[in-house]
Amino acid sequence: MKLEIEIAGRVRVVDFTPGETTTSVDGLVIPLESRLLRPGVLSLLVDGRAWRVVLEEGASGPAILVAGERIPYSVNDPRSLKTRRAHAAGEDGPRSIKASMPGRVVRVLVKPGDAVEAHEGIVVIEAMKMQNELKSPKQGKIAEIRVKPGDTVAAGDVLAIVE
Amino acid sequence: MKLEIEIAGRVRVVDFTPGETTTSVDGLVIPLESRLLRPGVLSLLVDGRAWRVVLEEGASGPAILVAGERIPYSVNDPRSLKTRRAHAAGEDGPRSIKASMPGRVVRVLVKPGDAVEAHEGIVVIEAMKMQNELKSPKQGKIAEIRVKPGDTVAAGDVLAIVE
Amino acid sequence: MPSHAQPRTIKKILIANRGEIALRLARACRELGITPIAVYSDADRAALHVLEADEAYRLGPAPASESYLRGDLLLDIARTSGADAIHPGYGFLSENADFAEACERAGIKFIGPPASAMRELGSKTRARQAADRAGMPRTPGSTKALASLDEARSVAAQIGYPVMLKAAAGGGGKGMRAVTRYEDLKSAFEAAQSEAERAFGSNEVYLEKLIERPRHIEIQVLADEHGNCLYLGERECSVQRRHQKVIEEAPSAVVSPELRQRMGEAAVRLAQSAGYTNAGTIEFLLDDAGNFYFLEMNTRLQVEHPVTELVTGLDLVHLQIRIAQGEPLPLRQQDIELRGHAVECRIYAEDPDNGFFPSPGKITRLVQPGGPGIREDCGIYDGWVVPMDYDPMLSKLVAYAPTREAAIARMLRALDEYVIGGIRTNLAFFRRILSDPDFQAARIDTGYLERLLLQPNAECTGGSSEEREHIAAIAAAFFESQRPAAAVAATQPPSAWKSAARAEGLHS
Amino acid sequence: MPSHAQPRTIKKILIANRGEIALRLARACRELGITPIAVYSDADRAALHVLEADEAYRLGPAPASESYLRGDLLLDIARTSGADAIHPGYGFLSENADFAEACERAGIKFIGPPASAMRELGSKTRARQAADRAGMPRTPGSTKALASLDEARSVAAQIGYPVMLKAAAGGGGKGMRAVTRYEDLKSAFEAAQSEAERAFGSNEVYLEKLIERPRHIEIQVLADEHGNCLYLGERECSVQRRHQKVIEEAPSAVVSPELRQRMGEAAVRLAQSAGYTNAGTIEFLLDDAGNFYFLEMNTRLQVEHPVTELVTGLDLVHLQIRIAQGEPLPLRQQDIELRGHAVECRIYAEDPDNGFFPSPGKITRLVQPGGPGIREDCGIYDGWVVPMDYDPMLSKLVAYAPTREAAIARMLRALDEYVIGGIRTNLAFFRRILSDPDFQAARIDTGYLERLLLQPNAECTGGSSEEREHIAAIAAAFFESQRPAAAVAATQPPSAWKSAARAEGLHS
Repeated sequence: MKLEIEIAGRVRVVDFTPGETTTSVDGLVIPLESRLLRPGVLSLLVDGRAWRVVLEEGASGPAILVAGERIPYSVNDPRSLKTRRAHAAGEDGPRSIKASMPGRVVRVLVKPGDAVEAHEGIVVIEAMKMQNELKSPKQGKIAEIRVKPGDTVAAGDVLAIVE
Repeated sequence: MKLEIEIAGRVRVVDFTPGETTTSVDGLVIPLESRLLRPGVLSLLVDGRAWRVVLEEGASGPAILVAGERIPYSVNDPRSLKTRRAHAAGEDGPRSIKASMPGRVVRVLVKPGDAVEAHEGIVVIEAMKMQNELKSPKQGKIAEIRVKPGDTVAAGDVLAIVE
Repeated sequence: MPSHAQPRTIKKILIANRGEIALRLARACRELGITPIAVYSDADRAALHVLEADEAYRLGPAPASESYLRGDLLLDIARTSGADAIHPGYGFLSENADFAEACERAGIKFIGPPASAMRELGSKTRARQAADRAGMPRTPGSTKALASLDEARSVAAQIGYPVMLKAAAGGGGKGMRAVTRYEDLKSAFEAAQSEAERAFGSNEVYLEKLIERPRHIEIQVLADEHGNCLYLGERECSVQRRHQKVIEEAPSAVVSPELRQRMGEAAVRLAQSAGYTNAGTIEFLLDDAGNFYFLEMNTRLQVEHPVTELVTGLDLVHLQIRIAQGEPLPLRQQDIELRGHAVECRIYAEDPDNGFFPSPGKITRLVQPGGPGIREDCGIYDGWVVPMDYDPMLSKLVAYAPTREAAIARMLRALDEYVIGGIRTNLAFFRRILSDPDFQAARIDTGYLERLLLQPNAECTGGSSEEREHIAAIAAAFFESQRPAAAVAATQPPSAWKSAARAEGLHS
Repeated sequence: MPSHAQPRTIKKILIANRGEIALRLARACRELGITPIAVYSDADRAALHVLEADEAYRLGPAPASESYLRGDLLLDIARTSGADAIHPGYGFLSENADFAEACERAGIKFIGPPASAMRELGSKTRARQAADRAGMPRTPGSTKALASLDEARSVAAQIGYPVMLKAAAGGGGKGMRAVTRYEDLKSAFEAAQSEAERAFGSNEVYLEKLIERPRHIEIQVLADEHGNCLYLGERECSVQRRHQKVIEEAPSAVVSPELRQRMGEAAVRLAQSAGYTNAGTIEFLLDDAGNFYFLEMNTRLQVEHPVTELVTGLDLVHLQIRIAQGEPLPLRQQDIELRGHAVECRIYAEDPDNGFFPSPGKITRLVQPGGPGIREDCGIYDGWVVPMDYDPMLSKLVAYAPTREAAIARMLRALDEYVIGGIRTNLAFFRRILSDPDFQAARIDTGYLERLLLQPNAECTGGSSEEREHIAAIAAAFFESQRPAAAVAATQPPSAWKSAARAEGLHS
């Protein structure tokens, strides 16, 4: 099965078939021995080198934990890659402001209809005695506020929409 | 929900309803706070005392690990208890010889049709460099041998039947 | 303190804390044949310190002000559960003299110093006066709250800039301001006062000479109720971020036996002058000329006590409990010998790649290191949901080895083994610090870490970055190929594959 | 040994072992900046020592004779992977002089003594001759294989009954027979010969005086390739079952500094007389009059080396590797100081309630202890299937504390925290031993454990038996009420409940 894995802005084409003793990355064939230890935890022997990797899935997308590093990735559909990128680059549509971590809403600094600057503070969240001000990703107008002070939010929850 | 739990030959009637803050054992009401930590691992606060218990399920029946001890139990259906006991006590029917632990069959000491004494060796299993001779539970005749040398067996597998 | 010294037997200790320290205290109790009693807030019902307790009682809702800071509830539970003593751990009520007094009034032994010593040494200004009386060097500056801006200006003029404004009731870096010139003093004075008022309910601030590039060196003391007081060597805690310790070690690479003795004896004098008993820590700044200055005293067990335990071979909590029982210290100063080197990393739920923001949540994978020379005082387990209500410390990982170099190498090895999934942690950040040549050469001071953070992050993990990305790509392909939808998709026509990939993998 | 003493730098070490010791060796390599190379049989692909390795190569099928004992395959892998050295661990090829020689021929450093010293001290009869030359006390008896029953009879008559017949190539209690009177000697001699032939391929047996109720005390030595040899104090390993060590500790409760020095110096003499290098252990019996007798030498790292590491503060594997690099020992005898007390429990997959029968299988739950003074050298993880092909040792749990009493209390605390589900282990058995008054008073000898096993098993776990059964009943009710079928059954008419209960709960 050929998959396009995007890591740190670079796409690699990995040809991986479960049970096979080789894989190929960008056409280069590599000896491989894989053993799933439990769901999400994998032992790989790649060309003799041993790696234990852990899959992490969260609100900000999947990532691989390997050798002490957290490496986010995404799987690309080759045919839609260019369009997606073009889309992501656009600043025109409504944008959501998401909680970057779980916490409790302590303040909402704007109200629907307010005009905001890029990087203007919108919502303040507190977790573990620290406060974090979440900012508007662009200049625009607050279309919606979805939280109020005291609410508990999870990472990735949409707090407000700016358009 | 009333359940009859048999432990070490003694039956206790436990009235347990998930979410309730009390339970009763043999009619005695006890304050209880239970929290399932993950499947099979339970934190109990019984009358202020804290216990972490683990459920174990295996070929030899379920057991609870608590405070370093392994306590096998069975759930009784009150209406069939007496009959079951009566049945279990009987020595007449065919009896199976089961592997008490996983291992490899190294020798089969009898063949179908052989007459055997109670406690006569039937099959020798090896695990971790130790050999274990499994013995006939009663005097009788070997009705069936289900394994041969070299076979790998799991705990609880039937190795032979004596009748 | 002869009035305190009646021997008493402690049978049950209520542990007025949570997390790793509550578990560490419970372990000590059990090792001494004492029943530990745990308490918990609603956020902590499934916390490790509750699971490992003998008895456990609910305190109240998640906020600390409604649970772990409720001295009244703690005393109620102590009474009804039959506790003879309360161990406060660190943080929460551990340095609250009123609580210590309330315990004693209730006939429950508070495992710590008497309230009087806590008051004497807990205020930074009063402690500075005590330091003067004990003949202990301190930073030049005021020993009383500054009455006015004018007084601040006159003290600053006398000792010379740069100076440091500090809250008398301070801690954790709050109410602190460095001032390098006259013109900035006014606004800094006002800001420090109002921050102190908000954080501690007292706007008292004082002023001291700012020591340039100091090391943070602290001396552990232990005093019994018979007048004996020992110092157990020093800890170096210079690796700090925003005045919070990140890595601690014992001994310090720069403290000679002679300096250790001078600092230790000064620390003992201060403790004895205030009638101090039980465990305490005297913090010093050490300048690059080898002069030391009294900073403050922590009148409780410290987070970083394990490094002292490893190099002395002692158990400080056992000794705390024995002291609280009225026993004399079982050692003399000449019995205290330091052997080897210990390093501690405070593992936090925080994201170093995102401004060290806290990262509470569910721990979905946990692989903990072990083997020779590794100690972990840990408050988490696989499946535990780290609550958002408290301090983000998950665990203290400590490495011990014959030399500092070997202890650092061992810690790096342990960090490589450690996997915490589901939440972000500072594990990789420690690898960076421990691999840094300046840290390895012990060229550290309290500004070291902030300077390191300004540098680009060099390679410090296993294999090259390219190699890890390569492996991650293969692993990602493995996991994606395992997804039910993708597995189906692989055998389906292109359009189905496309939508499956969208549904499963395309998080952007 | 000046010819061995050229300094060499080791960059890659092939670890010719499995399980906890393979992981322990890999950790040491990584701490020294050396790449560890793991090998595995088909039964061990997912073993912890493979998961934690840098490189890992397949050896062959599960049986040790086709994998871990295949010196040829190990050397092939060492060559192709570029290993400079091989560490054999314990067991498998660790005392195989031919393998050590093959390594040296291949230009790969064998981390252990030279083959000549291994041959000299590996045979029990030759070692007894060496002991005589080194002026070391040994049990009275023969120093050569007995040529005939007549010779056996004459030696026995000379030293007096009871006597012990032993295989010259022996180990693990095989080929051993105690004989208390003349009449039993013939059959015992023949049985010992044939058992020795079967177990070791040599029927050589010798005869020695049987020491009554001896303690097993052993001395750790370390020798470099420059003629320096140190002793690192003793270990007491008297708690044995069927001649297999179960609990080890350091130091021994009955060895005085003076006796330690005499035993240590005798051990060093023996090692030096045979040109020994690297780590080794000289085993002694100690009678109740305080006389010690040479028993045998183990020419490798021992399972129980961690207790020595904890009381000396050293890392034996680091030192082994440094010795193998040709470095001189970085210590002198006067630098070796014992501090505190360490106890080790060998956690086995075996069922103490069922004749200690092995219990391989899948580990379904794992809660490991931690905190102050606890070290675990472990080869298992949650979800690992313990193979049936090897030794049942899962882990070594070690407790360290200032005193023997505190170390025992700490170990009991750690055992209470330990949960291994899915397979049977000897965890509860350790609680029984460590709670026994004779063990606590150090009234132990090599027959102690067999005597303890003849006594009824008293209460030694948390709470009373009745209380634990009570809790188990409640827990069982909880889990049964969670089963989908039972949950449905609870709201169903009686007949349905009946059949559901049958299907779900009635294992008999």
